[in-house]
Amino acid sequence: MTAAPLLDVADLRVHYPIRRGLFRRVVGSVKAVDGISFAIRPGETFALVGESGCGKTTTGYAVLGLEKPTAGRVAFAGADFTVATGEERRRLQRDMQIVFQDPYSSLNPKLTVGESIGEPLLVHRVLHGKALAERVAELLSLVGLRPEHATRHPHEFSGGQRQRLVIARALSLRPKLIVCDEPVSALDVSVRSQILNLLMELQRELGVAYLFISHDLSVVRHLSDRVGVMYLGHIVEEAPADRLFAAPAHPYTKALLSAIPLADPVAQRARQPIILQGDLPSPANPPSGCPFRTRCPIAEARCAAEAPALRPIAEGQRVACHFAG
Amino acid sequence: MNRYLLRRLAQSAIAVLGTVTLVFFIQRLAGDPTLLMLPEGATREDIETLRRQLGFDRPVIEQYLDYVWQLLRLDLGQSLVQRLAVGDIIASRLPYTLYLAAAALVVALGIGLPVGVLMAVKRDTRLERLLVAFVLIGQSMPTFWSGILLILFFAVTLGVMPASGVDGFHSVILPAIALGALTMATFARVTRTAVLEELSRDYVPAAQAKGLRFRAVVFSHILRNAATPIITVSALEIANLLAGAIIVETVFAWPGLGQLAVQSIAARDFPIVQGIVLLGSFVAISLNLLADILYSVVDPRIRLEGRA
Amino acid sequence: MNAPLLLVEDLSVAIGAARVVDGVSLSIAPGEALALVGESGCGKSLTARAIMRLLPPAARHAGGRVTLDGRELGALDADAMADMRGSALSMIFQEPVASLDPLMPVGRQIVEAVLAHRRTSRGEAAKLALAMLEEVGIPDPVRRMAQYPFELSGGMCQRVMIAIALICRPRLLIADEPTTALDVTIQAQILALIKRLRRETGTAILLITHDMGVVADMADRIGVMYGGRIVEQGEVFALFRRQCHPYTKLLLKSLPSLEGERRTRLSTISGTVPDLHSWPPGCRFNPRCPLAVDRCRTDAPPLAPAADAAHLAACWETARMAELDR
Amino acid sequence: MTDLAANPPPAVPAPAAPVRQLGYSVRAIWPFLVIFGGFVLLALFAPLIAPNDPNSQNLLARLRPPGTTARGIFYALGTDEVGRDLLSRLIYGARVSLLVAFLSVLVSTVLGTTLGMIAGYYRGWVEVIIMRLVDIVLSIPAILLAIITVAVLGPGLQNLILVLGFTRWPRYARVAYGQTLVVMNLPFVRASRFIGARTPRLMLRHILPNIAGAVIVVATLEFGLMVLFEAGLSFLGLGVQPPTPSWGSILSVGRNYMATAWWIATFPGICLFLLALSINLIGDHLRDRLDPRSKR
Repeated sequence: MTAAPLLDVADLRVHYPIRRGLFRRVVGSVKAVDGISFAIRPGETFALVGESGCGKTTTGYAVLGLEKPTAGRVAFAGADFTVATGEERRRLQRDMQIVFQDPYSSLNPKLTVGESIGEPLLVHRVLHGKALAERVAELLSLVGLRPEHATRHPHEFSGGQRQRLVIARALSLRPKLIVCDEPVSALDVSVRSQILNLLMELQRELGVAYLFISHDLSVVRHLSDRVGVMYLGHIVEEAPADRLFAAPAHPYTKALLSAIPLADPVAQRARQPIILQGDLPSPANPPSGCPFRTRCPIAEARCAAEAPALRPIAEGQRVACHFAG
Repeated sequence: MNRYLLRRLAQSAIAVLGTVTLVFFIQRLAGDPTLLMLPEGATREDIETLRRQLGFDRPVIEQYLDYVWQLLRLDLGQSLVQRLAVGDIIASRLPYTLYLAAAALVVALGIGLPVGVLMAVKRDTRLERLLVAFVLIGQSMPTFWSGILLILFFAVTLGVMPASGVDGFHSVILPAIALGALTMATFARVTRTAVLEELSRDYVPAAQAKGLRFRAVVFSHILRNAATPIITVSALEIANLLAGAIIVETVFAWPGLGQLAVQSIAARDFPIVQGIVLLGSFVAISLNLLADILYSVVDPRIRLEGRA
Repeated sequence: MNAPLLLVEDLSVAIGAARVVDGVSLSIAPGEALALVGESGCGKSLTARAIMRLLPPAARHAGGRVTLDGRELGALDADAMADMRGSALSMIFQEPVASLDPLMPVGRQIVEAVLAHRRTSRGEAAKLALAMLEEVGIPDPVRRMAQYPFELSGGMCQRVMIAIALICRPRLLIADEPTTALDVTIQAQILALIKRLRRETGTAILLITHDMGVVADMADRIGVMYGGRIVEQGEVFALFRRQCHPYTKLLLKSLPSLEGERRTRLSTISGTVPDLHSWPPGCRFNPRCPLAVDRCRTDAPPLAPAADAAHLAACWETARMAELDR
Repeated sequence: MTDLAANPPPAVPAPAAPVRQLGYSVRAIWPFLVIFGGFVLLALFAPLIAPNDPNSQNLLARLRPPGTTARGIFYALGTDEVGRDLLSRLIYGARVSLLVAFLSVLVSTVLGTTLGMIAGYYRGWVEVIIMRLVDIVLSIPAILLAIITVAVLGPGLQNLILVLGFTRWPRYARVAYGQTLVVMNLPFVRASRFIGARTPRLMLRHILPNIAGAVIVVATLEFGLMVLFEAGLSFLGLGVQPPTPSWGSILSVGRNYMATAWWIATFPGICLFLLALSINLIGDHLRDRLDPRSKR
């Protein structure tokens, strides 16, 4: 597993200006993503987990170029994506795709699903006419739908089926990386596992890498190779999935894991959950030093003064806490 | 005074300037306005003289700046026919129009709001269907026709109301009904939509769940929340009332601005027409601003911008 | 077992021609926590709303009785029912921010709940409200009282909702997905709060949720709903140990967990939840059920004792449950 | 562990809601479709349907009541002050009414939708300029704007259409703009932009079809309003010029004969009312079915 990374994100920052007053003066900024670094190898699943507002989705969009980074570098397949323009950008974008959370608004209701799935091929002038129709049929079977579905409209499909269609569209250009933004959280529990299985199978067959964005730790644990835990625009811990769930090192990761109720009353009631006090601070006005210190059960004076760096504490595990390891 | 209102104030100023500019250039759509001001059959020399007199031979930009400067001094120019200041002529007619519009507003609000609330609250009942029909009729009646019908029935047939002119309180009733009908229909529809929208919000069952009766929920929560869209529409509608007065005043021989406008168009007394249009737009813009101020009073999310 | 606090018998709710809640029966003893669990569209929320007699306009009561503390709620007139709400039974909702009137300071919204049931002065009511805000763990309650919902976080708003619901000490609290809209760490706070208040006040709880973890954490008994019906009901430990309906069993098996093997194929339930207007005849789960036989496609199975007298399931093929383990 | 709605899906305009809206009583709309269709047919085939020449005067048969026969001509709805056949004038009047309404709505729909879409698509200074212009034009009461423009350009059919068309576009622009903003933020448009789809494709394939419903609703309601506007301006003498028959100008003349010849003002009034009513009802119906915002 020492292949060159497919995606290399270095010190990425996305700040939104806060404007006030008659002349929309910039009076501050929301630090949605504030200096994060990670890498994804070909064919790997890297997950970003965290609560709402932690910046995981913004990170995903910035990686794809849908959101303009304030600072930092996103290298994709060796090329600096943040500075790429014109044809080069289009070429790089062909190898990346996205699957959104809400399957209901991810497909144009006025187009047939065949037109939607074939759109990337048409736009990039890869295929047209009969060859296009054949490829669409092939993609439909790949995601477990029937080729004759191509002529139907999205409203004839259920949420789970629509998410399959969205995945088919994402696969049409044979991308190397797919950013999955909460791909199953809008789905019914009983169809969720179907989509997760499909994502895992496609990875095995096609060797595609995933940047998997989710707030659902059990899903993340099940299908990712490595996990980055985000809090207030920072990655506070990064580790191989089995390591992270077996031996979490950051107090936030520990609290997050213990906050999830287990679907087993015996085990659940034997647990002593760590309950964090208070709400998430606003990313417009983050605390000094360690972002987690205001809710951290083990915070000390040092945490307010000094922001902990992400440092390795074990094989592949990096933690941003003064007291970990 | 918060930033929101400052911004709105600036926007209103821009809108006024924009309106003035628009009116200025509309007048030049047909070449230059001297042609509009002279009676048909004027000679070439007459035209040239007037052009020079009024400064229409100068560059357009110069004329425009002059025009704006003149308006800034609240000078609307002189009537071509009566040789009086346009401002004075308008001022003498304005009270009649305001009187009529106010009466029509009473009709429109007094009927429109309760009807709208009832339509929403009594949804899918026979009463609602009845009220819907009533509102649709109000909305589809051309003002001038309903005016004529009202005169025919109450003045000519029954003889209980004056057919035209201003003569005591009685005389405003029929024109106010004719003028207010369309606005009433609009208020009723907007109120219905707003109340229905609020009825579908999560706080309604939640308020009922704490033990409030439905009536109490309507009065203490829904109406206040529904007020914002109604306020916004009110501004537009009051402005439209003033404009609608043009037709109603003609039908009822009501000596207000509307009648003046129609007479002035016929007499090609362009400065007066222009004065009325500018006044109407200024009133409309001011009403919009007023609505936004009210809006921010009602809604804490705007009032407290930046506190959260 | 002593007399139930809440007794729901054969409750049905219809939207148009579709019976979206179809003959639901359940009971809750004083102080007990019953969880109704199921996926979206299974009718669990409508069941709760029907008990409160607060159905949305499109839905209507289509049969059945609800009795609270011996009084039949359906027999009350609208005003008497309004008096029951908030004092005998109350409810909290899924979207805490949207459930508060955006134009009214939260303090006044709590005061309103007090004044709906008690003849007391505004000042007295405000004192009660303040005390209640403290009880639900809101820091700086005096300042919070004057704030508007948009100035509070989702977790804070849910605490306010809980304060409103419990201020008149109802005997039953209906909690409709109370933590679904909240983040995990906030969910943990709210669940802990509800557990604490339940211990202190002895309020019975009807918990509506789709989250098996929340159920395992909170409930004494569980009713599993599918297609508008309760398909399985039982005591929480027994039901998690052994499921007597294929839907419950497959659902639990399909959940990825925080233990066990990773990156394996998850077990699935084939097909999708049908549209509520096109439920199949017979057992409503039959098109997706691996155990379905002909009888399942024609006759709806009744909710009957399965593993023991207290563990009910609505399935003809309960005896073949072991086949699902292969 | 499983939070269905921790990140609730955004409010989506176009895709069908999972629960169909029920309990909505479908009002009988067809009688009004028939009325509207009837007027359209009258307008289209006026020369074939009208029993007489609408402009031929018969001074010996002035102000005859409905149902008279004079000099061998049957006047079903009577005659006007110069002895023209009222029925024929009303039939030709439908032509004027619908033509003005249709063309002015067409002009303002195309103009407003295009500008609104452009403002919502490009944002930035384009958006500021277009939407400020919309605010300005909207702040002048429409009738006043029409009056001053007609006063400058002179009355007449063509000017009337242009004036109404160019003064009403901001309504469409506002709706098109608002809807474009919503659609632009939907995942399917973002996905399409992301794969590199270019402007024409995004506008025509993705945005326009999804905002069309809302625009059509505005157009229908405006259509009814334009019928009334045309009649109103003609009533004031600012619209279609004599002898071309317009319901508004017929009414205006008939007003003077109210006591002696009630039919002249009555019949055009009924026509206007019926046409406006049927259009308004059809508009309401369409809005309930098409407009995402009226969902409840």
